[in-house]
Amino acid sequence: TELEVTHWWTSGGEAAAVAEFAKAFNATGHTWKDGAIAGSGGVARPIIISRILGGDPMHATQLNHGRQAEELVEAGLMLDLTDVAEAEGWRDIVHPTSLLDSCTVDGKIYCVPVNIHSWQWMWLSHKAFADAGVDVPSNWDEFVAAAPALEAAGKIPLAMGQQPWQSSGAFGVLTVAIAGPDAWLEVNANKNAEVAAGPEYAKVFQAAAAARAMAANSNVQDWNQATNLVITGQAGGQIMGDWAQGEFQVAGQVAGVDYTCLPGLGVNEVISTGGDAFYFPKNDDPEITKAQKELASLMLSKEVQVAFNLKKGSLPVRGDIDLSAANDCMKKGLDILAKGNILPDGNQVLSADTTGQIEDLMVEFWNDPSITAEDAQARYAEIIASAD
Amino acid sequence: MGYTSENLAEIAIDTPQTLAEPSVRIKNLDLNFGSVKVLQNLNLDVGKGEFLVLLGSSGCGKSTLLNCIAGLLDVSGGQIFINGKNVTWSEPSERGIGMVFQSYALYPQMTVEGNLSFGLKNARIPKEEIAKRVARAAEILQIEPLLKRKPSALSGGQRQRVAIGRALVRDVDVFLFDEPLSNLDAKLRADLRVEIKRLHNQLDNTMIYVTHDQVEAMTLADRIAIMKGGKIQQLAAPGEIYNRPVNKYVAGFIGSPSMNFLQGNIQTGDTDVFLSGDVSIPLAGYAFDGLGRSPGKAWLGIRPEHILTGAEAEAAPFNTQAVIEIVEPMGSDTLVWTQLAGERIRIRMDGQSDVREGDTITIGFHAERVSLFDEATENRI
Amino acid sequence: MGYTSENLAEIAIDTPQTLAEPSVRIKNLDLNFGSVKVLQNLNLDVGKGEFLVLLGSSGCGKSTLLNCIAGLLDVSGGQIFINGKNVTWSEPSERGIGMVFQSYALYPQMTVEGNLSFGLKNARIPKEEIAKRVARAAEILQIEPLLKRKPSALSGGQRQRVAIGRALVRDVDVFLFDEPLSNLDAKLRADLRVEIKRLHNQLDNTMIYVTHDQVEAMTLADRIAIMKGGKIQQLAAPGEIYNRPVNKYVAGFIGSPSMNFLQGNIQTGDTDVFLSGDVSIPLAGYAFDGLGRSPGKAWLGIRPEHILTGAEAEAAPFNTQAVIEIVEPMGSDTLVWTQLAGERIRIRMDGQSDVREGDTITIGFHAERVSLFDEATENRI
Amino acid sequence: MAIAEIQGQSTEDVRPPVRLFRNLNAKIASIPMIMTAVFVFIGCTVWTIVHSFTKSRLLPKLDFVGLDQYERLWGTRRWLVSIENLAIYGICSLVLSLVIGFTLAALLDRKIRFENTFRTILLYPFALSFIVTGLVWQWILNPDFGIQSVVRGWGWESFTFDPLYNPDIVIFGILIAGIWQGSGFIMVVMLAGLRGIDEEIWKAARVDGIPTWKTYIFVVIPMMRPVFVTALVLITSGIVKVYDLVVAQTSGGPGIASEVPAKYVYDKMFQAQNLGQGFAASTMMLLSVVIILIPWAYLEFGGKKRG
Amino acid sequence: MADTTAQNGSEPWGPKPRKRFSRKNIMLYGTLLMVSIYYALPLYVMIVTSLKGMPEIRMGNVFGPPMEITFEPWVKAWAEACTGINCDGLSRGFWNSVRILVPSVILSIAVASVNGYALANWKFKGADVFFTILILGAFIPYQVMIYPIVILLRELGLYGGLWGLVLVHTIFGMPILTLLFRNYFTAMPEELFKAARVDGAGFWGIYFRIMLPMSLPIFVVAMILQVTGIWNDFLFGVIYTKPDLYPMTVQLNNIVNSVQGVKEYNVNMAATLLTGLVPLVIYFASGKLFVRGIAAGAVKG
Ligand SMILES: Nc1ncnc2c1ncn2[C@@H]1O[C@H](COP(=O)(O)OP(=O)(O)OP(=O)(O)O)[C@@H](O)[C@H]1O
Ligand SMILES: Nc1ncnc2c1ncn2[C@@H]1O[C@H](COP(=O)(O)OP(=O)(O)OP(=O)(O)O)[C@@H](O)[C@H]1O
Ligand SMILES: [Mg+2]
Ligand SMILES: [Mg+2]
Repeated sequence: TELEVTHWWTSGGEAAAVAEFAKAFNATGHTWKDGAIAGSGGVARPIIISRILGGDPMHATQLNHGRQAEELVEAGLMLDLTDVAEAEGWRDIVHPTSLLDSCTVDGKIYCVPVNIHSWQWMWLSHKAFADAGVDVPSNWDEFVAAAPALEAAGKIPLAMGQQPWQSSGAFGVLTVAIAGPDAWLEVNANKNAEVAAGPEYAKVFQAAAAARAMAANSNVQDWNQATNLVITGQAGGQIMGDWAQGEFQVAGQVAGVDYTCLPGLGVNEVISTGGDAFYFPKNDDPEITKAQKELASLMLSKEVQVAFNLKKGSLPVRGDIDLSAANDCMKKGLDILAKGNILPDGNQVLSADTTGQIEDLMVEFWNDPSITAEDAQARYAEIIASAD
Repeated sequence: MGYTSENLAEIAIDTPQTLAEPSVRIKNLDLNFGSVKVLQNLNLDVGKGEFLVLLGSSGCGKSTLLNCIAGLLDVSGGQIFINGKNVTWSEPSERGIGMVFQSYALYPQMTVEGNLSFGLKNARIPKEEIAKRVARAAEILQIEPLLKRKPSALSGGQRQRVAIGRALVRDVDVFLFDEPLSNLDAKLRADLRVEIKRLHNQLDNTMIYVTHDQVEAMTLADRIAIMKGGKIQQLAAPGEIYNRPVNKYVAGFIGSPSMNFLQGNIQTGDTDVFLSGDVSIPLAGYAFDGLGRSPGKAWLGIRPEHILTGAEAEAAPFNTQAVIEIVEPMGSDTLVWTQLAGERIRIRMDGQSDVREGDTITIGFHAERVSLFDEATENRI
Repeated sequence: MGYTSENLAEIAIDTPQTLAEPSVRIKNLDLNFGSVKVLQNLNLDVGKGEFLVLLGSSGCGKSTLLNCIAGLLDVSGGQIFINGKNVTWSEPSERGIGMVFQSYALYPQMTVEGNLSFGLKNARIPKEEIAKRVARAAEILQIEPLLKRKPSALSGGQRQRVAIGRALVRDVDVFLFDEPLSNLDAKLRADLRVEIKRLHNQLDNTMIYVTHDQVEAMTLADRIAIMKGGKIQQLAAPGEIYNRPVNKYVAGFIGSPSMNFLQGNIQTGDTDVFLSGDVSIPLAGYAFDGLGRSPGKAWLGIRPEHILTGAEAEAAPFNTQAVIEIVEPMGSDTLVWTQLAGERIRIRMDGQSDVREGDTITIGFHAERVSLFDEATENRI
Repeated sequence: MAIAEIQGQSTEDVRPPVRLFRNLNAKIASIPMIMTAVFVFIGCTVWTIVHSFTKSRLLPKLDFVGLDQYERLWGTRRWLVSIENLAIYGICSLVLSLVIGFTLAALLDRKIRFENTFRTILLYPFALSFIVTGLVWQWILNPDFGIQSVVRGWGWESFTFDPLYNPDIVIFGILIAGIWQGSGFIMVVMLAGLRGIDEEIWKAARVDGIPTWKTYIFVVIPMMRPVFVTALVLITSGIVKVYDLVVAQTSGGPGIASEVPAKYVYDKMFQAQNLGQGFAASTMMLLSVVIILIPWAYLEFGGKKRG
Repeated sequence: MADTTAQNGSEPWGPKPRKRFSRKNIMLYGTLLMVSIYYALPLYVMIVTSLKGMPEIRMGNVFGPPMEITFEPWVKAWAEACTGINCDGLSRGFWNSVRILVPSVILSIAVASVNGYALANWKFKGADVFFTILILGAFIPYQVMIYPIVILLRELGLYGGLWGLVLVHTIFGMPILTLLFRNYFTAMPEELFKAARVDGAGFWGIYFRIMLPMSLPIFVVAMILQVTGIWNDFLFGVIYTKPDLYPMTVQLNNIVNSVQGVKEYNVNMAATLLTGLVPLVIYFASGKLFVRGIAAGAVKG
């Protein structure tokens, strides 16, 4: 049976990772029909929704799991995978289990998590610090302290791209590091506006304001241009998810020698467990439904997980596999995962609308020094208060 | 030279006055563009084989009337009959008419042959028949050598002939011409005018011909309809219109240079006279319209070519002395401007006359040649 | 009626023949468009205050010549002087010329006043001066009430006057007109023609006027230049051109309806005669050009209006009988077609003549009124 | 002799045919247009307006919430900034496109050599998709490796040119690329219009001694009104929909300094999964377009008869 | 007659001498050259970048010519770049694009030209109202119409296929194209239309036999507009069709718009240039007709 699969993994590594899925699936006698669309959810979502509304959906599609897909599930448009999950004991093998929780609506499982990406990283350029004559910092506070030296040496202390998701992502990282996971959970999961307006968050906003000042001269748009500033030593560091690692690799840099990665900014070594998941729109054809379920189980199988995540550079969703081939930073992440210092990803707890509003605020805040930390916090608290 | 009303009547006699079954009959025609009433309650009968010219100044509704007859405009009221059939709502192609346009309107991408046969092909006429008709039209119009050319490779006159040919091949009863010659230069115009006349003699179709060129109207028409503001002012044979215009508008419109007018009073008595300033013109011999010879304010009109000079003037019932103000030699004629009763008037003299500005000459005319119009209604008296 | 060569000379006498200091002098002018030679070695002097008309069929180079004088086209060779100054390379605005175009070329979004004053404002002439000149021009042209209107709200004649006014306010020495009346209808054209003539009398400027309308040319011109294929065929006073055309082209071009031509032979002897078919026309009284009265093949031309009929014909040195083929009544005149020596010829008769197709009439003419042209060169003999 | 007498009423009285069937073919041929106008444009508009009163999120749903979406819309700073940007961008782009388009057309109209080459160069941006050309502009305008750095490299150390990175002028940075892409087409439209101007007007102006630039401004431009109208429709419809340009260059940044309404609509609908909000925003856009255009459209297309 | 004495050497004679480098010319060509630089600069950057290797691009001089010219990016963009698991570059979607382009261009122009013709020559009551609505439609941001049109297409049973997409292109091209055609046909001599009616040609007869052959220029203009628009369209192509039919721009987007991972700018540039080639070729091929056609379409407003 032929299954059409939509996803937005189109760059080199990503495509290679998808190819692993396809290879495994094709090996079962089915056919993987690739429908890759680059761009983030903004491009893919109207396509996916249109296909579903048009009554001619694809057979499987990548989506950020969590709140985003909820409505589709509620509208009864997605295939229920509970039987597969129970038969294969997903609850036991998926680690952290929170990943599966975000696939669950009313006790039923609707998606397959395939990997873990985490935002909680900071990347530091050894060259930049060497040029400035300071040691490479080992946590956020040291980094802040080293900033004037970097600036004096003509460096940009903190590289930042201009895309909205970068701004709000960096803020999220700062929150977890400075306010701590508990406060973060309280605000994001429980929508507690008081905490959001409280003193812990005030510190976060102060830190963000400081970061804003450090990033003031970072005149790049794309995240990888910002990463490039770090790679070339023009900037001291960058707050960016684990995917940044690929850039260092392509540039031939070695972790620990040319650059350093700090999970959780070196303050709170916690990583959020965002990631990707696949959904399976309902289909009338029982053949296809059968194939869809096969694909679902295949995606979680050990071999596919290993093959896929090694190519993708992300962490597997199963705790029971061995990734000895992983590099330095990845191993750090695995360690933290193993310790259970994990948080759900923002996408899993906040609706897309709220995320959008926070993005808007963050973008504004990062780019407009006239917005004080207090103002921003007040507006942030408002958004949290009205979030659903 | 004496002019009598008899020979005037003779000129008019050509006209087919027997309209037992008119070729085109227009009944109470109204046409509005939105709120603008262009034609109002217009009635017109055109006889079989008649050559009718619609003449009028720009914007008077000539083209509009023609378009209504052709079915290119939807009438707002009234009816149109062609050969006794009510065609008010028929398609243009079903009316049995052919039309020739001012701008030729040839299909630029087709050859002359294509242009001629387009209408026939549309009517699904067999090939041989088409070929025959095209050949005949080409022969009549002497455009055989041009059949394979495109319109852009033709001169103005040749294009016009093709345009006529397009109507010709369709074997229609009624030809409509909308200022077919006005884009051409004077010489060509004269030549084609003769050709159209010849064609009419040869073909016997009804022709309705719009122009604002008087010479065309006078030379071609069996009857002329003079239009103004969407109404027909006078419908009559050319001679009649020239000699006995029904109102001052028609009188001034027809004739070039146009008629001279004097304002004054008619005094009836033993001999009727027209008084204007210090001039008194005897009206003996003037053919009054009906009984309307009452005294009152009036206009007297006299054509420049009817004002006599020299010995002829001295022999005329009315004559006076006048000083020449301007002399316009025109080759075959000379136009002379002078004053009569305080009005500036024009006189057409022979082209070889030896007159100079400042000369004093004798001018005069016969009462039969003048026209009188009521001052208020401007209608002929 | 007798015609002598004396009074012909008199007609021509108006012309300022004294060209001591011509207003416009054109020397050896060449103009090529790429490889097309439009004007070739053209020489022309126009006197101060003269009204010169350039007449010729379409495409003969009239507009091109005018544009060269105006400086709107760069000449390919030769020189142009205006008031003695060599302006060959000057800008149009520096030449002291004003130009009036066929399409008026009014600035559509400006009022009449704006149109008149735009050029002056541009020349930084003081405000009061501008106002004065505009007022004067408006007065001369009688367009005072229109000053605040836009061109779109004017009639054709009014627009034309504004176009003239635009040249007028600039106080130029030379006016150039490029077919200024050809977009207008016949009546308006006649009126404006008179107005331009009046203006010329009043202003005393040199005027060069392009047209292909003969009536305009004849009535307006002090001298007419007949052009053909970029060359001047004849440059003379209107009477001269009408009566003594230098070649067959000019003869046929001037006059409407145009001259009748008979092909034949000149036989010299005791009395010179022209033989054509079975017709022999005595040439006694014909003013030969120079000594060229040798026998040989030739064309004889006679104007339709110079062919006499009836009693006058019988009195003429040459007369014969002819059968009328077509009668074209034109109101003031009647055109009659008949045959002479196997050629179809036209005769212009009085509009009131009582003739019918098929009638036999006597026609005749005086030898003074004919023109003879060599068959080979087509030049006047 | 007066008007010919009319006797003998004709017996047949042909009634005018039913209105609907007159011009039937034209009506049939216009069906696609009518369907598009009614079902697509009006239909979609109504659908959108109705849904703007709901709290549709990912999927369109009919849970009405009154004017909530509008209240939120007008309480959102990003929307306000977008509107302001659109106004600035719109006016500048309109004026500049017309001015540049016209000026270039006028230059090309001066009977120059290589006209074809110049025209193609000016037109080519129109052919290239903006996804990448936006990136190129981003580079060129980047202070660190674009024009600024080049000029500084030449020795002007104080030279500053960073339109895309300065929130105060970012919209003008976008304008630079917007003009680059769109003005070539406007230029071609204008050029064509110029070729339609009566040659004699030019001659008259030359005889009057009016300098060329003045002739353009006072005589030619006013005569080209219809061309400007066509250009106006082309430009404004482009302005209202401007989206790619911003996304490709700044994604609305820095901050929200270069946000535009179409992007707001798009982001709300597909990124934030708040269809209702996106619909409310687009309804507002539509409303303003309609307010500006209806009277004009009536004058331009409805009121005037063919002549 | 005037005597033509020998020409005085110093006097102006013959053609006015033209300075090749007059101030006016320098201004004119100078301005055009400057402007051309503004227009051509991005093209230059794109070409230069597409010929560089990634390491050279990382060094950051966007204006510098390539130190080492490589055609690798072009090859990659055309034949090797991956879209998901299919690594055959732009070549994959090329034929799809052509398949979409040809019927879309033909249908949209056919429909719009007939509309314009009906509006110009066969006015019926209410036509102007529909036309006004249509023109207003040109101003609706099309994101808004995505879902309703999905529903519409679903109801028509066209969703997901080529014809659905063709229909969408036809609908979105209609306002501007109809405006263009209407103005063009209005400017054509009305008498020609009347003559054809008298000759018995009907609505379609006149359209095909008279109007069509005379309006080739405006058809070329419309074609250029539509080819550019449809060829570069991404959103509709991807929303209203399935992967089998995805146009080339989907590959372009995939090459260019990958959010994560390495951005290969040189390949991006090469891909864009390759994609733009088809419209560019059409511009070059029809430059002259383009101008003439627009004149007639635009001049009458
Ligand atoms: N489509 C139209 N809408 C409104 N008014 C019109 C229209 N067509 C013509 N008219 C008006 O109708 C009147 C008659 O026009 P028509 O074309 O019949 O004049 P005409 O006698 O043929 O003039 P011309 O000699 O200039 O051709 C004019 O006043 C004109 O303004
Ligand atoms: N720009 C041009 N390029 C080439 N040939 C031209 C150009 N302008 C005019 N001509 C040719 O030059 C000749 C003279 O043209 P011109 O306009 O002077 O004629 P004209 O006597 O004014 O005619 P008309 O009475 O039609 O106005 C014509 O044969 C014409 O074809
Ligand atoms: Mg008319
Ligand atoms: Mg001319």
